[in-house]
Amino acid sequence: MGNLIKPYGDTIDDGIVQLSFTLPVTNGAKAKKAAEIYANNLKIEDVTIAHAEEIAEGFTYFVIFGKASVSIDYDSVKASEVSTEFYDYYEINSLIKEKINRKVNVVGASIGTDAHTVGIDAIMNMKGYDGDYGLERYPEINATNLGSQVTCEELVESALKNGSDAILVSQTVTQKDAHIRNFTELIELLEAEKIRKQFLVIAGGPRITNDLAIELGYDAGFGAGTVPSQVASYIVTCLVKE
Amino acid sequence: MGNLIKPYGDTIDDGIVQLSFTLPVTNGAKAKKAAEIYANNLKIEDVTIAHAEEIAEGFTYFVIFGKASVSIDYDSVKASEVSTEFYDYYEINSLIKEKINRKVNVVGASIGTDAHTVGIDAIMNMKGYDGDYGLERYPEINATNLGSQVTCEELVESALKNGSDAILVSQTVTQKDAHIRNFTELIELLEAEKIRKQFLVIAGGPRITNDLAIELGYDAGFGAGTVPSQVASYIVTCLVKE
Amino acid sequence: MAQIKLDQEQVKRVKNYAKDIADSVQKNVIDGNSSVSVERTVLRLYGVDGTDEEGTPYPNLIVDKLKEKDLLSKGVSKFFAASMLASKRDAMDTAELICQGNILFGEINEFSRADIESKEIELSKEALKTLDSSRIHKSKKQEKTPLPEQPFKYMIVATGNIYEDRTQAKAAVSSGADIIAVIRSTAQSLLDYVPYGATTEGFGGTFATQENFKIMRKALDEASKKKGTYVRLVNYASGLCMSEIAACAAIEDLDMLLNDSMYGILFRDINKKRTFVDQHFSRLICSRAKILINTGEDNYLTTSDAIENAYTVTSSQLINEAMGKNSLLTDEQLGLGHAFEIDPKVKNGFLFELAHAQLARQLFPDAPLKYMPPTKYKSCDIFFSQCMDSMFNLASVTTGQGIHLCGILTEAIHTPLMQDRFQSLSNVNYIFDTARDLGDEIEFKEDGVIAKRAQTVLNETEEFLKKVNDIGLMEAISEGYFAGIKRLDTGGKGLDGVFLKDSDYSNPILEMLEKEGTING
Amino acid sequence: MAQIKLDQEQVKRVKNYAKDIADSVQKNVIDGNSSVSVERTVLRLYGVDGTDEEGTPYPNLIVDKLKEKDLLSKGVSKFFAASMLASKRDAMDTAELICQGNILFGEINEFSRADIESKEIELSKEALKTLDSSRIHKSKKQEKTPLPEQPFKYMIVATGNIYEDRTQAKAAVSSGADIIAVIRSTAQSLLDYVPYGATTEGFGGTFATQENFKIMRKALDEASKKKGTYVRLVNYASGLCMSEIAACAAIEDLDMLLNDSMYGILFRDINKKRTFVDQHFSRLICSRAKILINTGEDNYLTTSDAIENAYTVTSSQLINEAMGKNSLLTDEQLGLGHAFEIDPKVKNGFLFELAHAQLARQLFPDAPLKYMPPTKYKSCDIFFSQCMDSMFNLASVTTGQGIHLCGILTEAIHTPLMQDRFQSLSNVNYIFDTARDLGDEIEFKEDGVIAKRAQTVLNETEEFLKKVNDIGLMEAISEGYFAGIKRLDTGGKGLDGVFLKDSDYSNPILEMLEKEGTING
Ligand code: B12
Ligand code: B12
Ligand SMILES: Cc1ncc(COP(=O)(O)O)c(C=O)c1O
Ligand SMILES: Cc1ncc(COP(=O)(O)O)c(C=O)c1O
Repeated sequence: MGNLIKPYGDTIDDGIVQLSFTLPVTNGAKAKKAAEIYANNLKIEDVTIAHAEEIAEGFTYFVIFGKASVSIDYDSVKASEVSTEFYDYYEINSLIKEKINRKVNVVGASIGTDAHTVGIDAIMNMKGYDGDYGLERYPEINATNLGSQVTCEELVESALKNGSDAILVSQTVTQKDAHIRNFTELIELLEAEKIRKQFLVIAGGPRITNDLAIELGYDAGFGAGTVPSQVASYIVTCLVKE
Repeated sequence: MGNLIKPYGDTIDDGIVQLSFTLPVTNGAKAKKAAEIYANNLKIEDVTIAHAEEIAEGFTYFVIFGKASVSIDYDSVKASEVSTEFYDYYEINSLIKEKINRKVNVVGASIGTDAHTVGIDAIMNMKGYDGDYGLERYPEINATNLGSQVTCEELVESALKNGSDAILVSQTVTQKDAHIRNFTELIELLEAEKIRKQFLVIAGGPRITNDLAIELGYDAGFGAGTVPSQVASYIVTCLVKE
Repeated sequence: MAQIKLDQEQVKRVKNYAKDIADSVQKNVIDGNSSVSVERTVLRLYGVDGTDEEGTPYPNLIVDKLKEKDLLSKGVSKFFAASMLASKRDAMDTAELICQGNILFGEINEFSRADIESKEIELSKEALKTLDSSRIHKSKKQEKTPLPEQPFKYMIVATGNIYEDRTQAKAAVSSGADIIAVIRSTAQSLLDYVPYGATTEGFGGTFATQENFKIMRKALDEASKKKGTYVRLVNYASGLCMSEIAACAAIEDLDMLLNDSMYGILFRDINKKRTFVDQHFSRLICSRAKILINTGEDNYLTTSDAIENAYTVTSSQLINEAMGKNSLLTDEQLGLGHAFEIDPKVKNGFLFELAHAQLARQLFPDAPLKYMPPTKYKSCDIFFSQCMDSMFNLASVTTGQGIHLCGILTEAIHTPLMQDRFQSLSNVNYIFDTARDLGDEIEFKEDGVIAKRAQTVLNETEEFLKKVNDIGLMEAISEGYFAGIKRLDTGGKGLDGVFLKDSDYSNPILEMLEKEGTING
Repeated sequence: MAQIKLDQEQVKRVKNYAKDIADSVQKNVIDGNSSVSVERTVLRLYGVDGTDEEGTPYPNLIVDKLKEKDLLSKGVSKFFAASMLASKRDAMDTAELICQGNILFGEINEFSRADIESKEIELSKEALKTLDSSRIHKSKKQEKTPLPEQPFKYMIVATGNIYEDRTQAKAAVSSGADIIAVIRSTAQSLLDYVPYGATTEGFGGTFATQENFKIMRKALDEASKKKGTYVRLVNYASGLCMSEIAACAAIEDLDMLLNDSMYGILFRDINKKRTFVDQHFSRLICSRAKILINTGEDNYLTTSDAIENAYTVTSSQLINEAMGKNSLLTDEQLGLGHAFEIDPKVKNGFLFELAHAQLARQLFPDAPLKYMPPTKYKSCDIFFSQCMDSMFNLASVTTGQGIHLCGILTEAIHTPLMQDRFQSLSNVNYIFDTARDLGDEIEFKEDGVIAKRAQTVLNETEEFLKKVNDIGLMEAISEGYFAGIKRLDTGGKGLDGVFLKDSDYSNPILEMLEKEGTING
């Protein structure tokens, strides 16, 4: 029956979870009862309505603790992670020199109306991120950072012009699924032009997971805390494999 | 179909809830996926694993936002509240004088091993709570506060001796349902001695609701933030009715 | 209040550098140029509003017509005045007639120069009256419901839907907010027109439209009454429509506008000239209508390190002040910006934050400084975020800041939910209260870490401004002095909307505003 | 560190009052009496442990036997020594033999007085060696893994199950905790015996047993190695078994014990005499084994107002100090308590908190003050609780406290979950780091609110202690001077366990401890 797990408060399998939400009701005994029933409907038992406060006319905010009644089988959880060895700056440069024997071309941008550049800059700029050099610093990589608010057309054009091996796309604004729309637009454009296979296409951003990226037709996805050498490792490993 | 409600984030019926829990697993993509699936199992969709951190070897803590997919019919929620008019200090004293025509006797205690007295003191001591005088201050009420760590036997004995109209019981420690056990013990004792009907028996404490008290066989229950005049109002209203 | 000892001579020196920098831009860039947006603003203040069937605003249509005819360099004022003489109707009707092609627009020889001029003067006087009445109206409201104690608690709403925003705003006020800012939809800065009407969809924010302003101001008037103190309304006059938005804001009695001298140039790639020209006019309007501006120094710290680049914040504040004064803003209208953005992992980071906040406080003693909360290092662990905001709140009340942007615990995750705002304000209310007079009760050690840090920033600022002044601001921006971003004179959006003023260019509103100077009361 | 100006003469006066109060209790109550618990402690230190089949500890059985025979007033030492001479076996075996009735217990005439005395001395020297080796052992461990920087981060675990506690404790250490306290099961104070063995069930906490101590100390030794600094272990020596628990704690190398001169009397209704007698012996043990004590002044503020009754905290600290010194504790062992318990709604409450914390800091400059977090006014809104704890953390690091009890955001709801502890420590770590040297960088304004508040508390303390000294501590407690609670001399639990020492009473451990004085190294 695999490996059943539940949340842990202070005893294995106690199932304790903390929950907070606002209901569009006036505070009072009925509101608290509603919050309790609501939590029950979310499969949470032994509910404590720790706090209830009317934070606006007709809106009551709750802090709740309770015991979730469900378990999941951890063995059955499948999550993809960018699966590659991770190399450091020096190893990556040597690998390129030895196994690829030419410079690797990479182009990156934050697309759509997204004006956040700090993420893509962290990966591409010289300075890098968290003590890990950015791609521009790698002598064996030609890195072109187009910045933000770049249209998909501009990005593809630049990728073709530079003979890019990899296209790096960053998205930070996720409200109303803006990132999904933008990511999809790029893949559709590449497919329409029948050049999707020509590039490694890599997605990144604080709310991006590898799973999501693959679902959207990307080769890989990187989330919060990514350092440049992880991305370079992935690119180089893929190119060496080819 | 009644009045369907859902949690409110920033748009009616968006269903947004915040959740935090710890899973007994090592952090990583699989752990995050597990947290996501777990939230799904709690009927929460569009899950954002905002934060995942390994807070002890083999334990990962998550902060999660997502959209709860269920609604409840607010019209169908039934919650009992202590149902009585609320009077103030002066009104209560006059009511007793006019309608009951004798002093009202009340005994109170924190029972079992519970050593928390601040709650029962807030209701009974002269000083009262939150600017509302305590029962000892009422000229028409004889209030006896037995303090804490009082056994059920002592409490009942004192109630009989004082000819109490009402017994006030406080419970603060709720771990391992200690309060349920203690509350139940008292009611069973009263019933065994066939004197349950002789008193108004009132429960109180930070985690007590009227619903819970009634379920346990009490006449009423008062929770966090109760002020003495509410309790006095309830007692007097009941006595006048009799 | 605890004070750091600053060399007043040095303070004078940095202020003088800033003044020289601002004066040179005023003389070389601003005074000789106008822009499509300035001209559209004139039309708006003359009373033109509304859009055609396709949703293009009349002010845009009219200015474009003139541009097509190559007459824009003379200013739209005289042509529109002539059209009004021709139509004998009010501004709105006249605008419609022009756009429907029912009036010959651009031909003015029909009327005498004097008649046109006197119509222009009449229209301009009306326009100034509008601005005056905004000022007076607000001041009256503040007699009934006075302003609360500083730091003012500034809270954002950003649902995209003005009606949901209204619900959120009221909720925020009931939790203690003193100021409501409606965050704009993503990249509205880049739109070369002001959207029209009440809007219910936006991305990351709600469009700034005159109607949205009106809806929100009305809601806040009600909220003010309930609260007993006056709740101010903020929006953004940044981007390609700075002065137009300032006009709309004045008409709808807004209280504050985000309006920074270099934000658009650096962070939105809007052309330099366009920005400086638009901005001067926008600020003249603000001055007259008593709208406070909030500047955007915080933006420097979202892309670069808050300790290393603290001097860029101070330098920008000084430039904003100097330019603001050239546009007749008073000290009380200068919500100069800064931010609590030091990495929470830095040892004694809080002491540095205090030093920065205190330096700003002392350099601009009469300005209602706008203090931004931690954002860049905000944690996705919302429980930890609360702690960072507590320290921010403490720094703010201790150093006596003016406009306090309430930090939000979910900053790193999403635009705020109703409960996020509540939690934020609980935090602020508690800290402001429990530590209300801390700043009066402590002193900063002489030559201590705090004082030394402030001095270092001031030294770096002096050095930097000297260099900027040497080559001029336009050139300094071209060379990437600010935020490490290079913006060329001929680059960026909106340059095609800038034009040299012809010798018979007229814009009597601008002239009157400049001539009449600062007006109070 | 910022300092408040205090009148050193006044400080001397309050210290003198406290000394007089303590001396009088020492002379009139402590010196002439012993208790069942003190005698059981002697047995434990002689090597007696374990229980009979019903779970009654051998020390209890043996002391009860003597009591039955009305011989307890002579002290258990000589009788047990005689039994050992009789059994020719070690202490444990002898104890078993006594309890099984296989040795005649209470008869000592079989042996010469000299033989018995020399056996007593031998046993006592062994006992002192045990205490010495605990001290030395800890000091060696602290050479390899030194103590971290102050304030030490003190974190509680309280699952009821020692094995879950171990998991929680390790988790806490990995998040930065420096000290682990295992909270005791509800009302263990009232048990007149020390439970035995590893326990897996408790209410609101885990039983204090010697085996539990051992299990946890071992886990923390491993955790210390991983962390690189020494993690201390705390338990409670309060209630009816103060000195026994101190003995168990010493044997298992515990580092700290909660041990307050009046907590049990006031808050647990334990008899006064019993408490003072037990406590003196427990503290002598702590002194020798280098166990720090933590006193319980925080308790005064859970039942009464933190501003109004601030002087009760200071007074209790002074009495704890004076009594502690009478029991040979050094300044470094005095974890005198106080607490951050002012209503968060009080304007400038934080300034008052600073004043109280600073006063304690200055009155006891060498004591590792134990600072308790907000509990009474902790909100059920856990997000708000974080803010209160942030301010508490700040007050602590700013005033240089010693032992910092980490506040828990769910304080008002339940005993902490693993994630609650993590959130608490994230908060502490951040504030301690970001504001590490704030106390060195500011000064408190002379005659400001903070200084005045400290002075007021000191004045009230002086007045109060003078009154207490006038009537004596025993009488003052009877009259409800402390916490408004009246405890009569003859009331409370455990009085039947106190007895007057007979003229030939012997307790060589106590005598040696007193005679040899404070021993360091
Ligand atoms: C800085 C910032 C800004 C700056 C941006 C400056 C700049 N040049 O980038 C300014 C002030 C301009 C700004 C503006 C806005 N912002 Co903003 N901003 C932020 C902030 C504070 C920090 C973001 C950041 O720099 N993170 C640091 C970097 C290093 O992290 P990162 O992006 O995650 O990158 C890492 C990984 O994700 C990964 N990665 C990222 N990209 C890529 C790409 C590839 C290929 C790979 C491999 C890896 C990778 O590697 C990086 C290093 O580890 C966040 C809040 C927060 N604390 O997160 C809000 C935030 C992102 N902004 C937000 C919003 C809404 C806006 C606005 C739309 C607000 C408005 N209405 O005006 C505007 C408009 C922006 C627009 N048009 O896009 C929201 C987004 C909400 C959402 N989930 O949709 C946030 C979360 C704030 C909030 N709570 O409201 N913002
Ligand atoms: C003060 C306090 C103490 C003091 C108590 C002093 C005293 N004389 O009461 C001391 C320090 C002694 C103490 C000890 C312990 N405490 Co304690 N304590 C608290 C604390 C900080 C405040 C409680 C309080 O005074 N609230 C203020 C009063 C006014 O509120 P109230 O009780 O809710 O009362 C109101 C209503 O509920 C109602 N009400 C209450 N009773 C009644 C009765 C009637 C009839 C009516 C009508 C109304 C009514 O009216 C009151 C006024 O509105 C809470 C944490 C917190 N912030 O809540 C922990 C807390 C209650 N304690 C707790 C624990 C575990 C303990 C200990 C067991 C810890 C230990 N292992 O040593 C011990 C042992 C106590 C024991 N044997 O019972 C836990 C309980 C966890 C749980 N849910 O089970 C808490 C929540 C702390 C925590 N997070 O761990 N505690
Ligand atoms: C001064 C200033 N103007 C404008 C904005 C945002 O407006 P937009 O997104 O339309 O550029 C900001 C954002 O932080 C700002 O600081
Ligand atoms: C000094 C002291 N001893 C003991 C305790 C608790 O122990 P018990 O519950 O066993 O009385 C406390 C609790 O706060 C305390 O402060």
